[in-house]
Amino acid sequence: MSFDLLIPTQLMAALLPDIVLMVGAMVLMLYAAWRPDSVQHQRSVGMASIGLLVATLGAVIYMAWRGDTAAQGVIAVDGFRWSVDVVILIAALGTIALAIEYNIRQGIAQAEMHVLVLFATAGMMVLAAGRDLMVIFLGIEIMSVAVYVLAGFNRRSGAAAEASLKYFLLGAFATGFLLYGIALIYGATGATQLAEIASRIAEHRLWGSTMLLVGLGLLTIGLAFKVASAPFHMWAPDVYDGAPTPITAFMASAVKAAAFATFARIWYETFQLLSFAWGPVLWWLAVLSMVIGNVVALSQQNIKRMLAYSSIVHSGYLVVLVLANSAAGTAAFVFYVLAYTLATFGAFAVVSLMQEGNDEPVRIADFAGLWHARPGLAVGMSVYLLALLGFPVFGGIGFFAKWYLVVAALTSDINLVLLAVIVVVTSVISAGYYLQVIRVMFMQPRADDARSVPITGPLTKAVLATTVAVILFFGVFPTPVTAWSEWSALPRYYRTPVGGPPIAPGTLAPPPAASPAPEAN
Amino acid sequence: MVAESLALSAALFTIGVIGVLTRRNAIILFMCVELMLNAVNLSFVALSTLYGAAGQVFVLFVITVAAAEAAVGLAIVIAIFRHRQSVNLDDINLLKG
Amino acid sequence: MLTQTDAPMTGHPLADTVARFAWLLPVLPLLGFLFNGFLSLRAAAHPGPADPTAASHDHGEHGDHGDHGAHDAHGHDDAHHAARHPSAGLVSLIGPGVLLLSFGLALAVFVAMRAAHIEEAYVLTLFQWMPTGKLSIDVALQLDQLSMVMTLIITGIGSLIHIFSVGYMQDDPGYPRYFAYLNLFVFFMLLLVLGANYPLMFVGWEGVGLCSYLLIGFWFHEKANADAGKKAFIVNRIGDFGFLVAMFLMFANFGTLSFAGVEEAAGGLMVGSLIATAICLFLFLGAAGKSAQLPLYIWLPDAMAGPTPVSALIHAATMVTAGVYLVARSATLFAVAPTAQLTVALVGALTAVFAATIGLKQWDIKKVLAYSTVSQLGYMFVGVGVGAYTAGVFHLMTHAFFKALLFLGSGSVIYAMHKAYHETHNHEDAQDMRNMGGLRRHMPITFGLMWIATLAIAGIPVFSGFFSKDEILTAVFARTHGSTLAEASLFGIPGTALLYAIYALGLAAALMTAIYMTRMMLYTFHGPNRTGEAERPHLKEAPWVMTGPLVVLGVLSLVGGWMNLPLITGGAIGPVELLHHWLEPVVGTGANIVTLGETPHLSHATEYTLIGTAVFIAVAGIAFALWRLKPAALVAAKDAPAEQGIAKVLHDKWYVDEAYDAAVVQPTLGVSRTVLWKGIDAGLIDGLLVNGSALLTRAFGWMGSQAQTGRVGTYAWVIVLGAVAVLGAFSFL
Amino acid sequence: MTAFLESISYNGWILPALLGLPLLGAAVLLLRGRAATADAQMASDRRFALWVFLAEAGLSLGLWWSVNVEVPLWQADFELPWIPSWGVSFHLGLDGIALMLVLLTTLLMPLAVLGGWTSIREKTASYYALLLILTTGMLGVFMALDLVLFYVMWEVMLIPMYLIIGVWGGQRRLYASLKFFLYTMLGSLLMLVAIIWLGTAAGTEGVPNFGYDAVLNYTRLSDAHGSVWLFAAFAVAFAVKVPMFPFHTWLPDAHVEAPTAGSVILAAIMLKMGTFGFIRFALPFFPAAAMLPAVRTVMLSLAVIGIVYGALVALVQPDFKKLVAYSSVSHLGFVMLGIFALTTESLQGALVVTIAHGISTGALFLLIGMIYERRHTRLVDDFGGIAKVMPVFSVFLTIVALSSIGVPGTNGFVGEFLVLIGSFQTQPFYAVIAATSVIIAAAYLLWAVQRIIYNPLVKPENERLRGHDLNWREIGLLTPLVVAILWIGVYPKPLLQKTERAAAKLIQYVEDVRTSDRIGRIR
Repeated sequence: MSFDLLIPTQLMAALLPDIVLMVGAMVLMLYAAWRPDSVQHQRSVGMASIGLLVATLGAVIYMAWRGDTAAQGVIAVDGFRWSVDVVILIAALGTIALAIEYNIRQGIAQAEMHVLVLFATAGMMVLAAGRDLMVIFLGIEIMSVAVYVLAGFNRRSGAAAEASLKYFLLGAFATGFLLYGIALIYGATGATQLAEIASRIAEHRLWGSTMLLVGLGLLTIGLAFKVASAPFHMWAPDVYDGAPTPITAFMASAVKAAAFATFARIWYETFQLLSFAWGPVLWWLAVLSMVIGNVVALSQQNIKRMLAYSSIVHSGYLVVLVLANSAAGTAAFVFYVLAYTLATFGAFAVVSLMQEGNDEPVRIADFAGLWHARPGLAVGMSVYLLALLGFPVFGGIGFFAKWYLVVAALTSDINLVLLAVIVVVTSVISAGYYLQVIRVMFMQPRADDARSVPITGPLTKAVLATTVAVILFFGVFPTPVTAWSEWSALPRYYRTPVGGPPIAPGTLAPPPAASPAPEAN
Repeated sequence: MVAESLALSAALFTIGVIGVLTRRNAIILFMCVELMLNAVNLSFVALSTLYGAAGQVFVLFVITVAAAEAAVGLAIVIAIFRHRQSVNLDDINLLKG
Repeated sequence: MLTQTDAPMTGHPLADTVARFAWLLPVLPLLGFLFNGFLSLRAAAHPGPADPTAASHDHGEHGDHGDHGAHDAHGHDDAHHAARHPSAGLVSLIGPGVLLLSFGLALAVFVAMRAAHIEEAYVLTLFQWMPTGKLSIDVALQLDQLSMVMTLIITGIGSLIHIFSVGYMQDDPGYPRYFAYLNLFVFFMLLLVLGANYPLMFVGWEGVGLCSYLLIGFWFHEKANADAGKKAFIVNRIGDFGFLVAMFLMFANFGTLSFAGVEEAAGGLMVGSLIATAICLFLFLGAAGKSAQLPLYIWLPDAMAGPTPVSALIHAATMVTAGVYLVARSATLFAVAPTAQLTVALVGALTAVFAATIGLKQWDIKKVLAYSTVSQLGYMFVGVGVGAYTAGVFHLMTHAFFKALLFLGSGSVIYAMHKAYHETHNHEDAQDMRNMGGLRRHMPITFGLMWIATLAIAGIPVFSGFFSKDEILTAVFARTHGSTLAEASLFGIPGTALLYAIYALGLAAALMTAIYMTRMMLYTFHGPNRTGEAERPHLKEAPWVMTGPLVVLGVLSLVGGWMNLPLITGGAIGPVELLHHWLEPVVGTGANIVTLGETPHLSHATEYTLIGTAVFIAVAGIAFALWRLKPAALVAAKDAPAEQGIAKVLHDKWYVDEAYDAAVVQPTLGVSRTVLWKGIDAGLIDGLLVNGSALLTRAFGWMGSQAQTGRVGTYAWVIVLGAVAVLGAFSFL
Repeated sequence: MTAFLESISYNGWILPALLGLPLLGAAVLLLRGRAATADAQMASDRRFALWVFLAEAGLSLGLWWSVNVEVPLWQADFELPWIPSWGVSFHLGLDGIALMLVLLTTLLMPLAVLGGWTSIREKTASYYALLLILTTGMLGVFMALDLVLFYVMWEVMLIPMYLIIGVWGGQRRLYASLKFFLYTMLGSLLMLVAIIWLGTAAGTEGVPNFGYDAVLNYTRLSDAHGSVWLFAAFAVAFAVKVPMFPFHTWLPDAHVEAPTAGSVILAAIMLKMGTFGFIRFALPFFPAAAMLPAVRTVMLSLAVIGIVYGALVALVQPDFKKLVAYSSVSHLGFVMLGIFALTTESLQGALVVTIAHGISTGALFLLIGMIYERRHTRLVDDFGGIAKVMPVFSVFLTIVALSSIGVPGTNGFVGEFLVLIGSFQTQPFYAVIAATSVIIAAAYLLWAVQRIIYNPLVKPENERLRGHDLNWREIGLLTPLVVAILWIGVYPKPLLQKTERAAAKLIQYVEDVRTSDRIGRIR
């Protein structure tokens, strides 16, 4: 059916999974506070959270299966939303699964951690759905406030507290930019709904409006901060480093996916006509993220920081998809974030196993000879790293993710050939540090005084096994994922009708036909 | 009137940004951020004279969010104070590189 | 393709004769090689108490403390403690046996060919070798008068040398290996002369080079020997490069590489054709490499490091003459390229003189013969160079006789010397003539036979060398007028003048030849014996298995000239110009082009004068040597003073090796090492570009890492700066 | 034979079977139970791996008869849909050229396994499993008729080789393996962009088509200047693999550090993927671009520089393995010269060199491995007089070195001769310069061989080699190689016939496109 979102009941119905999750999370919060902190309680809340997430996932799949649509409104009812929801929920499931055992190992007894993850997830789902700047703002804040806390959840850890503080201060700072951007866009167009803004821009030929452009710029800055794209990335390594490892995984995957989802949706639905303005900016954001992330990652000794920089690189890749601004781009986006989430999760799961105290960094050197001690873990870690690298077969689905990304870049109306080349060239640098880990694991002996890796718990084991299996399976038979991501591409009808600004010379004008000769933007 | 309000809003926002850049105390920094948010609120209110109630609704949302942030933020500051006995941001650089 | 692919050539007069089995000619030695090689390896792989490798090990040590340069016949060091090789008997049967069979077959084919009077070559196509695109190369054997002559020389002299080796090498621990190599050499040599196209000839060409490499380095435990082998191979490869390019040119211009095809195509070219000149010059580069001509002769003297019979077979009688064969084989092609011919003749003449000067001052008996060989090869090139192909081939043949005799004779001498030194555990150089002297009393047969050969090479009438050498000189003189050569020019010098110069050089070389050969004989066989009291009783004539072949060669050296008596003898002492008529179908066309279609004509008076001059020169040389050289005054090598002045320059071979080393070898190695490897490879590409970019990336990474200060203030600043940039971009784009 | 193969519809299943069998073997190796002791484990692993490789080789032999090279269609064609919406299919097929390379791979692998029979002692199951996976990757490259499949296979080879060098390699294995990986990856990623560009452009109605024939059909009309960048992207990927000067510096390091089997595979098979790539992709896809005078000059110059440069640098290498590595640079330069000289003879010669180099250099690396196992050094100057103590080894070394030098009667000569004589028709200048390497080749190899097996036997370490001459396993694994060396040298006709049609077709195709004046779609 097609929802009419102006009717409250239908709006509620369209928000079914979100409501399931939020109500469940509130109930669980009460339950969590009900009993004194204990390992047992922490585990049971965690298991309940997993149950809730599975239920939510069921609801999402149910909604997706129904294939509902909606007229224009504050939220979207489309495949893109459901797909992003699925990715986010998978990430949340993984986070809690890892966290339950991680908390036990680290002596964290507070059960609220899981509930906070649920709240953050709820915020993300709102983000995935939002088609109104107001809703999007709310989604961001619901998500962020929960994650601020999660980052510092390990109260015994000074690093965690520092991470939390940095994230909070800078996040709030960036929120200021984001919000001001929204205000100016609202000022220029008089609307907050994405479709409305788009049609007003086209109708009133607003592409020359300074207010709109500055607003758009501020919005870009705010979102770029949330997705940790250079040069607004600097918080990420510190926060990822200090936060409890499962939460780092959560931030690197779900937070990023949600923020990017709304980034992509806003740009695709609303600001297509302004590509002359944001094109070069996003182009440079992408390039800077890839270059800075890769180059700095190369000099990292701490694996969490290395993965943090690597996530900055992936932000750069995903910016390429936002920049591609096409249906194929959004489909590739879904594919990419799924692959990226699985790989990141796996990698952090292994790191979380290697971790002793929270303030004790896990160094790449600690992986030396892991193959001899724990061959399974080493092989799994290699799969994740190769997936992040985008290597075929051994990196499974990661290869097709990168493949899809390049396809989207090359088929975009905007000439992104050079950017595609930069993507692949910088990924050679990334091979340098991903392989560094593989190399110490396989090619160096295990040190005599190396810390013993704890026995993998059943939940972590499940996370590891599932991610490896999925990565590898879809790396050989990607058709289900491609079909799914194509299904979840933002539909064409969201695009603004033809008619646009004159193309200024020197901007990213869509060429008549793609040219193999790469030209500078 | 709208234009003046917007200008004032921009000025306040800038002051907030400058505050963030120059101050080193976590609490003051956070206050500067609050100033930025409220500057934006001013814009919304001013603009709502042009476009109707949506802007004012937005302001209410922002105030709520800011309150939540304040609660969380102060808790975080307390947590860091427990560890470092300081809220000077220059002392807080355990994580770097 | 041309004739060669029309496989069986059924219509040919030779088709139904024994020539059908001509493929056995090379295959027999190949079988011998396989068999001997297997025996050699089997013995090596099953070390037992009578382990030949263990014995050879002692032998190696034995050789190491000797400090007297290249030893020949080292194998005899082991005579007293190493029993003969376990399979020596079988090897002695197979090694020479296959050669004798091959020789018998060659004789049968020769008889058949004589009977058939063929005008056209008989091509025996075995299978297609490299058929692709326009290229079609067959493995095919070509039987004609020229290849027949060569085959007879190779198998005939080869057989004699194989037999000689049975005695000479009998105690060597590498006995089967030696015969394996020797058989393999004959296989390749036969392939060289029997191949029906240039690529197949090239197979033989490189193959003999390979065997030469293996045999020079036969006693590889001494670095000098192994070095000499390597040097021979590499210098030969320079020539092979020329051969290759010549083939490329042929294929590019004629579309074929078969002898028949190239000859046909060459016949259609104008005299002076640029293509033909280029091809011929490149071919000659190949020939100069293989036949040790200037400037590539340097490997041949060093090649004397091999066993002496090898020097006789490969480095005197057969392989080194392959270049001459190549030119004769390409007669028509050369005939249309007079400039190239002049080059060939001039290089030949210069080599003849140059090598002869060095030969004057060598003390090592084999070195004298080696330079003599280079010099005589120069003669042959003069012959084929001026288009007197028959004369060149004739000299090739007589030279094979007398030079093989000289080498084997010297082998006999060395054998005796070595045995004597061995008995007394003396480590003097068995090849240094200063250590010999008066050997005529101890080995009279060798002495007599070697004098025959000496007179032959010096060009004393009646002996074989006289006829062939004289024919070459006469031919040069005859072509100074009324030939394509006379009309052509080289570097602006008219052909006539050049030919006169070549003639003069030829005479000079002849004079020096007579001198150094007489010198060698005097120092070796005449005067007092300088070996020492202890050794003298042990000096003995070699066994019959060795002297037997010498006798046969002595006879051939004596009467070999009868195979091509000059016209001027008028049949008084035998049928004239036998070889000339025999080779006519093969080289006649080419020869005729050079002489403008006429038989070169000299008046009888001129001819007699020429003969007289040559004879006078030869006699004068011998007389001069007898007059000036005093064997009695010579002192043994260890007491001999160092040479001075020009003698030293000659003894040190004009310092050509040193010059090459300084000008070519060291610069190549130096540039390769310092510039290419250390500079470009390790420095520029790997160091600067590969590792440098990696280092640079890491440096940037480190800088980026430093920028990440951990302070919120820094991060806020970066955000604001980024924001300013973004807003700037949005406002001004 | 052909009839029998038809009766079991051999062509229908052979290619996927050849790809699948090693994977199956690898899975079994990794998953089956461990033996009690490391020695038992090693013995059982290597025996199992050898059987799998032998089965693979046996299975592949039928291709010699079943592939009809005279038909201008893909042989043993096998196609399954893979990612239909992206226009990607699992499409395998052979022509004469690919046939030879597939057979080279399958036949050489058992020998490579035997070469490392005793030297690989740790983690044997993983080692052999990686070798098996590597085999699938290599075969896949030669069989793939879909660009995506090709690319996947191309990259798949990297990881096993990276690990083989890095885990079982020599002293500087870490550096060498990383260098190998990064070099190759940098090259191939540019090709990835080009492949995606081509596939999307060749598609119809929004669905890309990565099929080889579809892309070929699309690019046939490409304009020279427009497609030159695409050509460059492919060319760099292949040039790194070949390796052409100046992209060659990974090779010496990789060769030196890799274990014997790794070196053999690298030299004999993996380098050939680069030249195969030029023949199968770069040249037919972008004939106009490849034939631009500037482009062709660059390619020919680099080929010839590689020939001479590789030979000269090989001349001064103290390490025998490194010497052989540089000689590979030189030999592969011949292949490139043969390809870009663009005559049937030269291309055929290039293919013969491809095979010949695989056999000869493979054998050289095996020999180096054998002596290294006994003596634990590869420095040429550490040897001397080995012929005294290891005569059988010396005989093999001599024969193989001679074939590498290109002495007539061996495989090396046939290839180089055809390349040179073919190239001379169109590119006399380059051919003559290349021909000078016959001199240098003789110098560096003979010199090295001399210093190893000849010269006085003075070092006591070498003296102790007495009685440790090659054993029957080693003789047995070298003998087929020597037989192949001589067989191809004396009777290369069957080989030439297999590739003649494909080579002539390629030349004709490129010539046709070059001489036609059509303006292309790629501008």
